[in-house]
Amino acid sequence: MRIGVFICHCGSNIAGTVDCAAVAAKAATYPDVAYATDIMYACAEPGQDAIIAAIKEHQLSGVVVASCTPRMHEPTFRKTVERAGLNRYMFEMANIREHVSWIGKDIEANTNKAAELVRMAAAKLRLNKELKPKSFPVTKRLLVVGGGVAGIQAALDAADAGLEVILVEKQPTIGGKMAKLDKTFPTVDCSSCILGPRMVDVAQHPNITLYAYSEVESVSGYVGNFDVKIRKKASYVDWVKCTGCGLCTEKCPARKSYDRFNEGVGPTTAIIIPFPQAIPKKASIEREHCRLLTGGKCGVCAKVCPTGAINYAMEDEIIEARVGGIVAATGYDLIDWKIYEEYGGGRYPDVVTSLQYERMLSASGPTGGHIKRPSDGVEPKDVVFIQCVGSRDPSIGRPYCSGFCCMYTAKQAILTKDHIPDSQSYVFYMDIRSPGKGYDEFTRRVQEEYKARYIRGRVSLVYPKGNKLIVRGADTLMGVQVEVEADLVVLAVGAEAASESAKLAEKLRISYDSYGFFMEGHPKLKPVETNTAGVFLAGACQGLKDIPSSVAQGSAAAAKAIGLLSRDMLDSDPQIAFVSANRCVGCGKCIEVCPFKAIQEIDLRGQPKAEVIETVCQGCGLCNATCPQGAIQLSHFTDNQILAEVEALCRF
Amino acid sequence: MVMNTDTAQKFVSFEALPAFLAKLAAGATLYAPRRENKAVVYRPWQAGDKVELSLRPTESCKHVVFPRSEELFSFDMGGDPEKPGKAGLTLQEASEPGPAVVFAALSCDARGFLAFDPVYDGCGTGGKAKDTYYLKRREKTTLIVRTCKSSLNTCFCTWVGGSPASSEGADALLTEINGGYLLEAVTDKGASLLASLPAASDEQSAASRAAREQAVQSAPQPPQDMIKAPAALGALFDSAAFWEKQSAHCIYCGACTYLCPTCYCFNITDESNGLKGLRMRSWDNCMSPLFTLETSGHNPRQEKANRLKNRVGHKFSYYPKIHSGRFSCCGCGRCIKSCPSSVDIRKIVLDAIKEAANV
Amino acid sequence: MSVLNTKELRIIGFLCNWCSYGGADTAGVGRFTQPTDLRVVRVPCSGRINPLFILKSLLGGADGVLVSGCHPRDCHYAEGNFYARRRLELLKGFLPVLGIDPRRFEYTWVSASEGQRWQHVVEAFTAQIHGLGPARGWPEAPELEILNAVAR
Amino acid sequence: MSEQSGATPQRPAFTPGLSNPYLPMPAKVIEVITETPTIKTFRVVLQDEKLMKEFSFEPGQVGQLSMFGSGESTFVINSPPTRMEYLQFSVMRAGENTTALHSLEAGDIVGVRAPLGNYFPYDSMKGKDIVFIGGGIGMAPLRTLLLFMLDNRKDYGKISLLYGARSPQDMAFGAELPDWIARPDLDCVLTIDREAEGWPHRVGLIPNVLLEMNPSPKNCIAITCGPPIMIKFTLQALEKLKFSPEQIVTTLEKRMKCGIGICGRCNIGDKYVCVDGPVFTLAQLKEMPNEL
Amino acid sequence: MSIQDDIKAAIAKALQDIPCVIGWGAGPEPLRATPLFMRNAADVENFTAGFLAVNNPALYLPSCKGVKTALVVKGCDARSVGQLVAENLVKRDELYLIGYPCSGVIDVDKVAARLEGKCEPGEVTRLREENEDVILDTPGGEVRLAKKDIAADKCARCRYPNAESADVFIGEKRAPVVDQDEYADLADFEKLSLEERKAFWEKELSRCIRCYACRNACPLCVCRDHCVASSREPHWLTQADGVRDKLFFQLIHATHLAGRCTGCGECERACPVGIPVLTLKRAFSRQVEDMFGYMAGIDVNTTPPLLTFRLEEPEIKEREW
Repeated sequence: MRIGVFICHCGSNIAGTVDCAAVAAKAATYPDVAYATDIMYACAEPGQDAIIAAIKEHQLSGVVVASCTPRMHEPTFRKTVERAGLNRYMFEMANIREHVSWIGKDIEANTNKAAELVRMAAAKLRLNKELKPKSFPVTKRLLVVGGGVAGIQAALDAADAGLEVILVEKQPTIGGKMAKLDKTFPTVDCSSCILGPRMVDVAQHPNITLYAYSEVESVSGYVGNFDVKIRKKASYVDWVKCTGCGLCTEKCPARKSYDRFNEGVGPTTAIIIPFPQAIPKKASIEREHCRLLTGGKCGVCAKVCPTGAINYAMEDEIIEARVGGIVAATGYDLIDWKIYEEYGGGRYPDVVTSLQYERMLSASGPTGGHIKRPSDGVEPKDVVFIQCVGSRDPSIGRPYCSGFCCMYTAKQAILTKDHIPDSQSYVFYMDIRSPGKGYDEFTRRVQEEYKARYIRGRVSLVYPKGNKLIVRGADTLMGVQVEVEADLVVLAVGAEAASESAKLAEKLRISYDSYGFFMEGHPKLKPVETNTAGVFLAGACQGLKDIPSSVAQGSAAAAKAIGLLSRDMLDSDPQIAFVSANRCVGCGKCIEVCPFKAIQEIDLRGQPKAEVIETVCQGCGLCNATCPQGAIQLSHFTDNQILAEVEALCRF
Repeated sequence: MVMNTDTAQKFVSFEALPAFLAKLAAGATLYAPRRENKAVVYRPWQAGDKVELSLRPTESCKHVVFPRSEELFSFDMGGDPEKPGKAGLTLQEASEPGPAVVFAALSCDARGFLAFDPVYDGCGTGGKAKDTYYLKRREKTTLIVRTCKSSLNTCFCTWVGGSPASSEGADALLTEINGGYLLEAVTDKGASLLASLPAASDEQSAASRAAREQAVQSAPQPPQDMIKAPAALGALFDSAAFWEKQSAHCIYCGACTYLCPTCYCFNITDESNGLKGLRMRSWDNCMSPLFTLETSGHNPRQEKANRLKNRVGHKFSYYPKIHSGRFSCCGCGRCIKSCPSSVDIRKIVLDAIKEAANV
Repeated sequence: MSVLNTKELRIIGFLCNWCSYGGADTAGVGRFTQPTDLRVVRVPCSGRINPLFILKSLLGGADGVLVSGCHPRDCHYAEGNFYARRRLELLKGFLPVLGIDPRRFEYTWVSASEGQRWQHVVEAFTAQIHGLGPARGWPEAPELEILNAVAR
Repeated sequence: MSEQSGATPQRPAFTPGLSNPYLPMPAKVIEVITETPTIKTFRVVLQDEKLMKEFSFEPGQVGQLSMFGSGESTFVINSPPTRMEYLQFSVMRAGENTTALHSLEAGDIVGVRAPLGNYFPYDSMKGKDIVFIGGGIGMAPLRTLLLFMLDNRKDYGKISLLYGARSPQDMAFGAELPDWIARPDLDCVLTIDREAEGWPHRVGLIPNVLLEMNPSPKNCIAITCGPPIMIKFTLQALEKLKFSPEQIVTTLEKRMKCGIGICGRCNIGDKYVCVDGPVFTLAQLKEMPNEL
Repeated sequence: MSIQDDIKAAIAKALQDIPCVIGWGAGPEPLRATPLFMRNAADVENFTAGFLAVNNPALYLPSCKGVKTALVVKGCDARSVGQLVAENLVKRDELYLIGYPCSGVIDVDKVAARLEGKCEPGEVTRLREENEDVILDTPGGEVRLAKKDIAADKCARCRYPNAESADVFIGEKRAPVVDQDEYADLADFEKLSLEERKAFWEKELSRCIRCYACRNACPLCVCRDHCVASSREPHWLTQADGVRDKLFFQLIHATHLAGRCTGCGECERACPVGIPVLTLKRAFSRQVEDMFGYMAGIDVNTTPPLLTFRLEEPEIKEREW
């Protein structure tokens, strides 16, 4: 083999703390290295051209580039060597930036370490084999998980592009958090008026299959062909028969049920249609509230249902589907604000969350759009908004800014004035964060035009006094303690990833951060991709964002999915396991552990042998580490290749 | 070179033995049987070491002349500054072995070397390709064997032309007598080693003679028809049933071959690190299926029955055919004694003779 | 090499590509300074790591071996790290049988987002190995000496 | 073996270049020819010019080709002794070492231990008709004798070659085939197992084509080499054609290490293929234990 | 009739439907039996069970695959069979197990120790069993030894003397030994310091001749013909005679046996040079039992612990760094 080694300066990123020329000189002495040089920017066009020229001039049969992390530019350089006529797998990278130059300033140690990493890479490369991908057909169907505005957008865009889309929504209706909002900032236009038609589009789109009140049970398979099981939860109502007339909800005697859609602002019935514009507009019974399902006596809804849609014996149903790609758009939840004792820890009925307040403002909400104190139904005059409840608070492990609270608080203050012209709003805030288009103007308007009093400071205590709530806090601008007598306190509760996002991430085999937000492929360059091919992200599940950003990301995820699924065939990654049949004893241990069921037992001249199903294998190498005789090896990461790297360190 | 034995009888008392050993160890690597855990092995002797003479050694001393692994040569493919990654080739033969003495080996061990000698002397190529590694070591090794006082159940040296008091293949013979050991040189090499010792008295010589006779007396009687073994094994070559039955309990480990004083097969492998490395040889064994596995996947001796057949056949048929009837077996019985599943090569040979007679 | 022989020890890290290698990258991007001893072998998954790689390293002259994978439940391949956890835990408990200080081997979980945690892991492990000092080697057949570029 | 057949392989003709028979002679690869997807031919020249000049061997003898660090494998020297500009080895990629050998490029250094083993009894074949029957990589040992005989053409009677491979792509020595076909003094028949587009020659398994060719056993020697299954049926065909065991010569392949009759693995009974072979007549093989 | 005769009757009966029954027969010398492959009545006559029935017949099962085979098994042998079945390496319905109550088997090395100064075990010309003793004829006269003093270590702590999984059981079941700690055999070794342990292995392994009897005697070592010990792909080991390679092979064996070893001890017994290789496997077994509550070869329906996992591993104290 004739190896070429290229030590990248990355400007001064590497060259600043690594003597690249010295590393190249050292590399020239390594086995099979026929050419070694340092290079200013290996990834830039002149750098890539230089690599190609060197491959041709020196008849190189393998290339090592020592530069940044392979997670960044390995694909780039693989294409480079391919352009020079080499197989793309005759290439190795040594990470001398993230793992060397950026983490220490000792030039001698860094130079030595870089040279050793290059030696490891070259030692491995000597055992690399040319690998060729296999192509396999793609299922042109997209799964969108989550029917909030981001998921709706992704589903519609993909469906409009001709893809079949399966949209799975946990709740009985799509719409997500946006459907709960009364108005949206900064235009103060009606949330359901803009979202409603999009929801209807989903219901009517011939390419979209909607599974509401359903959850993703399991995902197997891989990009191009995921096999998904969807659990359609028992609604106890046959939705084929249900016309959404609502008679059952009127007659249901269990009237003290928690109203999830309305955030518990007032009770509801056990059989519900979440809200008038719900999609699908179908009734469903919440089991824990239903008298028949819990106590065995009732059956009113069944009696009144004109179509006989009620079915108390209904069970969860598992639907299986094969899809080529998946968009996760599972949104967010509010944090549990009741941990804050200073706000009463949930004991004061007139301390409400911002989302509850949205429902109180909404004309279709339980109060019919009239703002009433939950405790006595009286219209409040002094309303205090407390910002950053659970945002930017390292003490509860939520150091981040939720991003949209400043804006919706401003909107709610405006709406408060609109609803109750003689009211006064007070806003306790830390900073006003309003960097969007028209956003800062909006927060000024609420103060200047709507006369909301903005107080920069934290609230230290809320306590009841008579039928008022005393809000005590600091005005840090004035440097004084303030106390406000409030009729209603609205908490701008911070958001976190949806409660079950981690579980979904595990099913999708994607990463998530410590708050449960899904990890994008690259924070800058791959904001909607994940590290699992074929899985894309949209909306707040990736990180908190407001409606326009969620919609944009929904479209972006759809665009990525459309790009992927526009192809008839995909190339499988050839870095997969292979069996040396004459060494395999057919013990089946690899089959037992393979997470992908990618290994099957075959009969070879009467002997049982393992065989890798090439398009199913994902290249984890668990089988390789399990096979006692090493008969199954992971291409590109064979035992000998890893041993060569170990020896390259231990023998020196 | 065999010399007149009568003139070279020496005596070393039990007390004087350590001093004698120290003298031997001063001029060469001295190997002597040593007790280690449950085994008795030939190890380089150091002052203070007890020589284990009450138990017979578990292993043979063949590793003294045929190390379990040894370098044949080393190579270096680097060195050309113009073409650093790959350039020339420098081969360096392994360094010369130093002198060695084996003290108190079994008499059968020495006879084992007689099976090695013609093969390593290049008989296969008509003497043209000699195994210099073995020959040099053999030449530099002086072998002192001991008379066996008794026989074990597994001993059968007398079946294959040996005897408990044989000095064939050795340079000197050690016999325990009252108060110490009588040492008798067989070759000049042996004699020079014993030179410093006091001559044995006639009484001591007689005692030694008596001890040797006693040992020969107590040795097992050889069966009548061992001479038929080569033909019998040849006749049974295609008798799969016979070999399957004989090998049924064999677990085809290499214990028998590695303990065997006459097994000389080896493997050659390369090890390298980057541009440098070595070609080495290491013991190999015909009971391993890999021994004859061809690159194509074909294996002429895929079944253990075939491998056992080859092992027994080699010792009692093929080898004698090439080497004037001499068995490639010294009857030490280690293969039987240490076989984890108690395969008994004597039984196989006798069964074969019996079976062939019936055919 | 010469100077570093005295100030660095031989520490080998086996990192899964998806989480820990990414975490080490994140640490680099964040310029979180780390000791220079560690050399990383990138593998797809901690499940790929045969415990024998670690034993081979420790017998072959490594002073310390660090394995890091995705946190349990976060494996890119769903299950690899669960298997790794069992195997590596057993291995760690086994090392004392060989007379190898078990602190020469550690395994941990670092996600791709945990750059700071990676920095901490490297610092702590390197300090631990320096605390233990160079490992005592295991004798090899003398003829293999030529394979060592540097006599240890 | 009857005197009359004359097909008695010689005793070993080991002529080591050095006193240590395990020490290979360094040699430089001067040319690499990709014959088929799995077969490459290497032409090597001993680095020591004097050794190269003095080097002699007989057709059919083998050599151990070393890739330092990987190991040695045995291959026949398939260039004839009449053409000593280089020594030629053809290597089918199958195991670890042959895979390593396939990575060799011109200019690389290898080790050669040669010549080893016996050779084709070409003297006793003088004046006779010769039929070569080669299958796949089995053509390599035949090539050396074929070229040797063509270079000494007057010594032999009619020379025929039947060379078969699975497909046109698997046919080694492609560059030489046109010449062989064109030669008036060689009757060259090529065949492939199954019909392939553009293939102008025969189609059919070697034993069948051999029967069609119907060579006369009279004063004729058949020399065959190829994969075991082909050999098995070719021998049957030759017997059907009334070739006696003495008239059939083949060359064997075994796992070998030392190449000088010591290491013990290539034996068939008391015969060591590395020194007593690799060339045997069928008559000899019939005398030996059946352990191929 | 003695148990021995009853077993013979059971073997004879088994041979009516099954071509081969594996048990034990007379060995090359009085202290050793040898595995016996019985195919007919004459073979059965050579059968012997009892104190000399040392070899583990489960060893031969993988090579009997596809052919119904009967085994006479001790409790420990049955565990090996159980593990092979659990791992689907042999099919239970291809097996017929004849069990009997085992009261321990001989350890010839212990006999050697008892005979020290008198003779070698290889000089014993006859062995007779008499209740709990054996009487040996030696060149120096009769020597009487208590069986318990010369029984294998594993017998002193045998919890499964009865081959519970046998298809037919001959004789009265014995009570298992419960008073000795299951891992008492590790106690002495564990008193050593880390330095001493390293020195211990260096010394012991230096004696290894790489014959791989340990491997080939192991009923659960299933790669045999394809063992990585001598492969180049993968190339874990050199063939050199050094402690590092030799120990590494033992580590390969031990790691491959982790969670699978039933502690039958055949590896150590087979070692011709007396290297205590079982210690390595026992150390793994103890950890496996502590960590996963798993003892190999007991329950054929449980997946061996290294081929499965739990989401939460209560016994694994993952280190937080």
